[in-house]
Amino acid sequence: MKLQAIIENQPIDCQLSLSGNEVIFEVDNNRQSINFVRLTPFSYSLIINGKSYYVTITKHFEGYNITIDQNVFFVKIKDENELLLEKFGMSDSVTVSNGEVRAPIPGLVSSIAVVPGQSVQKGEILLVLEAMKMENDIDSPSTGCIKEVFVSQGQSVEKNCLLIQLELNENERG
Amino acid sequence: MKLQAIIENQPIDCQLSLSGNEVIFEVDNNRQSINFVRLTPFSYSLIINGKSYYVTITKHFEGYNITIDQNVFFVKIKDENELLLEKFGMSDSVTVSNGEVRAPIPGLVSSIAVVPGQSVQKGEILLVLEAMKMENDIDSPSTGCIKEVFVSQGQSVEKNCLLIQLELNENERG
Amino acid sequence: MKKILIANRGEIAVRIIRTCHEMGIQTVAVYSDVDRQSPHVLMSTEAYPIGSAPSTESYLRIDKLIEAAKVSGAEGLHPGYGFLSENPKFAQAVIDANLIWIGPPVDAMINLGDKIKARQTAKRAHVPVSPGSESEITDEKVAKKIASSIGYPILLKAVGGGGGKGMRIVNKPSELSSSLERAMSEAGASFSDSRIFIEKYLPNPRHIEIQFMADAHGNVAAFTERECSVQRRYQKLIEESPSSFISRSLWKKMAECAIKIVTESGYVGAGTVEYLVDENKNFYFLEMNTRLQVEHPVTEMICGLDIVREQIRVASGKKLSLDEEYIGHRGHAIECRIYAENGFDNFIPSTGTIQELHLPDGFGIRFDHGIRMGQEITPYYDPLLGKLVAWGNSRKDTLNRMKRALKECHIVGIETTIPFCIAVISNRQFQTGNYNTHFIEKSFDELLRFKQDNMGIERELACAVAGIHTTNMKPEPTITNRKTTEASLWKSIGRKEGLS
Amino acid sequence: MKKILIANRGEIAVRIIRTCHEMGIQTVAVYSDVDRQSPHVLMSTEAYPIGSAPSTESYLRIDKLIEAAKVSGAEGLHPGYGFLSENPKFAQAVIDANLIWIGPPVDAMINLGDKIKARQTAKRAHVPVSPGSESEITDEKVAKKIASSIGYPILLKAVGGGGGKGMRIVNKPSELSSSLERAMSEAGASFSDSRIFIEKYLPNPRHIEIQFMADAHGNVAAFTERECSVQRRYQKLIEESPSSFISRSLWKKMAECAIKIVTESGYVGAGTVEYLVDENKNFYFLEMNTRLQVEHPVTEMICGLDIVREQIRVASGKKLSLDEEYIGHRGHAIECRIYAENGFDNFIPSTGTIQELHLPDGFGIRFDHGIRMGQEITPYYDPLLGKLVAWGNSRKDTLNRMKRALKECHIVGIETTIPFCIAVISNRQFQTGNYNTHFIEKSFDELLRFKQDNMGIERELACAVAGIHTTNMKPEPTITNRKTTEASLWKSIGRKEGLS
Repeated sequence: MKLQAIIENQPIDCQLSLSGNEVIFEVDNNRQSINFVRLTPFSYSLIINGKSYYVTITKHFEGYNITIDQNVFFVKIKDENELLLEKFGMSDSVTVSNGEVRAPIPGLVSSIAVVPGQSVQKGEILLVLEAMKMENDIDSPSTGCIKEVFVSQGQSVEKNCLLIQLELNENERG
Repeated sequence: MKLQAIIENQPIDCQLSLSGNEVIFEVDNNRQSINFVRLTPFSYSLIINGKSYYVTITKHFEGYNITIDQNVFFVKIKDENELLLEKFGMSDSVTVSNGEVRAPIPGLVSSIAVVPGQSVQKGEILLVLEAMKMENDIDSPSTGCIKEVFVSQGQSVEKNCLLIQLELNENERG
Repeated sequence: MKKILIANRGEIAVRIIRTCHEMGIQTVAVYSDVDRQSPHVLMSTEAYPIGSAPSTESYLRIDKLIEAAKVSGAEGLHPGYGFLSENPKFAQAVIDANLIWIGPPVDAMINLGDKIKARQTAKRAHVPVSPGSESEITDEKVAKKIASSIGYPILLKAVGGGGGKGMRIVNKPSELSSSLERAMSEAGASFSDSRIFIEKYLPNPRHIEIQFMADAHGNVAAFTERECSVQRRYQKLIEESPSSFISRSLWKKMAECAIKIVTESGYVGAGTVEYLVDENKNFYFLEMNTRLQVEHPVTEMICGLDIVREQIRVASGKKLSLDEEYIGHRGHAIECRIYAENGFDNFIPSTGTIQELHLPDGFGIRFDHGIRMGQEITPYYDPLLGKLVAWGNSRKDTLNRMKRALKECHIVGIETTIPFCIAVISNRQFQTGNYNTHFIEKSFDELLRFKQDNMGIERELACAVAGIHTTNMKPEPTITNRKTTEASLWKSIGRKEGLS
Repeated sequence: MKKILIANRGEIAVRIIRTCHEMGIQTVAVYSDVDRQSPHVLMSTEAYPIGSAPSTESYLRIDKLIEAAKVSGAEGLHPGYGFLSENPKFAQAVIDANLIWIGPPVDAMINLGDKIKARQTAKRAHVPVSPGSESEITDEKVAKKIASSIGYPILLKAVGGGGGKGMRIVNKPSELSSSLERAMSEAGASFSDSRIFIEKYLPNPRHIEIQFMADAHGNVAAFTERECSVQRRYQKLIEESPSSFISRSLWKKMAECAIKIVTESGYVGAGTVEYLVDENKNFYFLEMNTRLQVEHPVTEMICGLDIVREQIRVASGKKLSLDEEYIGHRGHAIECRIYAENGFDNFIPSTGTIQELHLPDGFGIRFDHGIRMGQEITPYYDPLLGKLVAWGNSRKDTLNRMKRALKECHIVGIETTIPFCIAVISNRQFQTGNYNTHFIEKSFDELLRFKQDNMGIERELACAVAGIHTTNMKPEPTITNRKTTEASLWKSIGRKEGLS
């Protein structure tokens, strides 16, 4: 099976053929035979040419956080179908800078520095998010104008919650 | 809900009414309010009048092994339907001594001391089961005659595997 | 005492519960709504709810804590660290409720917990103190004046508490106003006390501290120093004892000063005198922690004594079980704080569920933690998951052991400071023992490079695992097959649950 | 050495891997089919399959072990304990394959591992030995003759190994024949050596042993004694050091005898001289263990030394890192062996899956184990899951700490010796320190009563939990509802896996 792994934003084309607990894994004509077992829903044991690896895997956004020897890798996988769709320009993976300011961490909105209609410079503080007793500045990602503020002071927000919508200057659109 | 708990072979009639994470548990007109949460598939936390209990539970035969403060209890539960069936004499819980000799532990049959047709006394060695490097004598549960031997020397057996069928003397039948 | 309430949560509540149980003392845990399933609740003899998740609604509520103590019939109360542990009003409320306060006398807390009064006490005891404000900063003008008199850069610090909260370094006059505002706000949120004072900023100091124990019978014991210079955001990350920088004679002087402060303040219980030591080995009183410290296990490992046990004994009026004033050590110990933070991404907090947990063990390893598999790490509290402590005969042995243990520790589902701590322990500069409080910022690039250099073959392996996982996990494409999968999943659940 | 193969499994393989990694040495694990997912495989740098589950097909296969060492490029081999660790043929094969054998010289293994030769060696070294046969028992007649000359009861023991395997007590002549047959069969299965010898059975002995280390440069160090009298089926269950029964002067004599045997036999490496001590404090050489022992952590905890590290150093030709001949101790240590056995039901082995695992930790606690959540405990090998070790300043503190830790340890899904160990630690007789090798059999009723007395309110609670669990888990009664349940289960699985 052909797959594309996107590891830390870098695509790697690879080929995988599974049979039982053995998999032939091929990248750039470099073939490796891997003996693997799934230990639990979140961990695998791999043995490759005698070398033993304990690997943990958890879902993270649209991909996985994979930990090997305490190094964490973020990997997304595209299978043959997805690669085909992409070839025909039907991919949905293009991200646009759309002026949304989202919470990078869960926390409590401890103060808001802007009001709708206000112009802001890139890097200017928009609000302060308190998490685990530390105050974290949320800065404006670009120059523009505050279109809407979706949260209020004292509100708890989840990670990725939409905080503020910016109206971007024309040349700031991605 | 009415239930019968059979704990270490002793039946206890109890009444349970659940609502959310609270349960009213009643035995012999003694009512207790229990706050409970299921921590994992195999463990609960209970708080009763402020006392905190960490409880683990695993399936064991037709009941559960329940561990509280390192004490293990074997509990079977019969619900209202089962109790009703039992009332009408339709219970299947009666056990009979039927001359079956089963493996009390998984292991390796290291030697067999009897052959079909042979008469045995209660307590006489039937075979030796080796488990975890120790040899364990399997003795005859009653006086009788060997009807059939289902295993051979060197064979690995699972727990509860039928090893030998005895023909019981008339007065030995349960 | 037969029963003690622990007014805390997380690893420190678990740590205190352990000692209580070893002493045959029953424990009372308290919990906020989100902590119902936390280990301190599960391990305690008793547990009482005290409110909703925000600590102002639960762990900082003096009334609810006292009520829980009363309802449970607890005789004593241990505050742990953080939360209300350094709050004299809380101590007084505990005493007024006829409970034994497992901490120093209220007077000593007032005089030493308040950072300004502590500096005054230190001065009276003839202990060296760095230049700074003699009283709290009431307005910006005063701040500007003091700052310019002692010279920039200066440090703004909270009067009411430590741990880097409410602390800001100010490099030039123009930064003073906003920094002061932010510091006051943070201090207020953390300690219910927004007062700030100013201290001279020392350029390359090492953070060295002396743990001591004093009983009500006039006995004091000071322990071998702890080095706590590996810090980020003024919060300690790695501590060790002894320090490679401190000779036995310098330790003796610092320990003597600590004992002078104890005598001057009439202190009873466990406490720590924190010093900054400059490159010429001059030491300055920094502050006093009138409570158990996070890093106390480092001292326990090398001196073989349970500090929490001594606290409880002293609070019960007993004498210290130590008969010397200056306590030596055996071997070396080091502690890595395992936070739910990504050390390589600005120590950003990480929340989520602990999906799996494999903890290190073996000779010379201790892991004081307050987590369990399946636990939700919420953003409400301090992100300290646990403290990994290693002991060895030499510093080198201890570092090697720590590295082994860090690699053995798998906390799956959230990011932790484990990879960062491995980078520090493997760092040559750190290994020489020659480092100061700027170590992390100055060596950051090197630490990051170490991490990246170790990501060779593993990149491809990660791709392989993601590929295997996706392929194995994928539900079958057609509806018909999907039904089968559902059925078999139901079965496998049943099997797991022991139903089938 | 840069790479070491560990010819073992379970907790001891994990234990050795840890020290190797701390020393910067890569490790090679070997595994049978059923051990593919075992912790020693997951933790090791490398891992190679060596055959099917029965140890005769894997862990006892000298050819496969040597082959794995060759393929991996290992320079040394550590045998652990059990399996081939005391087999001189294996040691010779390792040496012949140009690998470093991390164990004593082959000659010493032959002269001391063989129990009869060991008794002769002890006699030559003027160490007291109990009456018994001077050579192996070839037939029943000879046995009968020797037995009646030294007087019943006598003990039949395997020449080739220890651990209670192949051991039988014979009370009267009529029992001799069948006991001899059974002992020979067990000995053959366990050690590939069915030879048996006879020893006088001492009535109320204590089992005391001296751990020592010897290097190739003529340095020997003997450690404080270990007391191992808490045994079931001649297998140790609880060990402690120091012993309440042994004075320092008696220890010195026993240690001197151990060193005499070392000198007499030209021993190099780690070893243990086991003694039986009678009520009048006479001690008799019992046997010599020419390998690392299960209970070695007890000594490590009180002397602060990593014995496996010393083994590796000595095997590399280095000197001991100890410079004294008689090694003292600090505090007290105790070890509880956690077996997959029900101690209250004749120590019947328990197999199954470890569904959940919560391990004890904190100051003074060490748990050397080789298990993980999800692991299948099979009947193929020794049922030792791990060894819980507690350290404290006094014996009393140590027992309290051990009890706390035992209660904290949750190994869900199989039965273990934890409840039994709690009963022993809580037993008054045991707490006085006045016990001998018959402690378990003599105190069994008392231990059982302790367990039952602690089952008060918990009986009802167990019923409540079973009721809650049954009610909560029950699939909905009608088909329609069941479908919904299936769908939501699918969803929850998806959520668990991070799919939805």
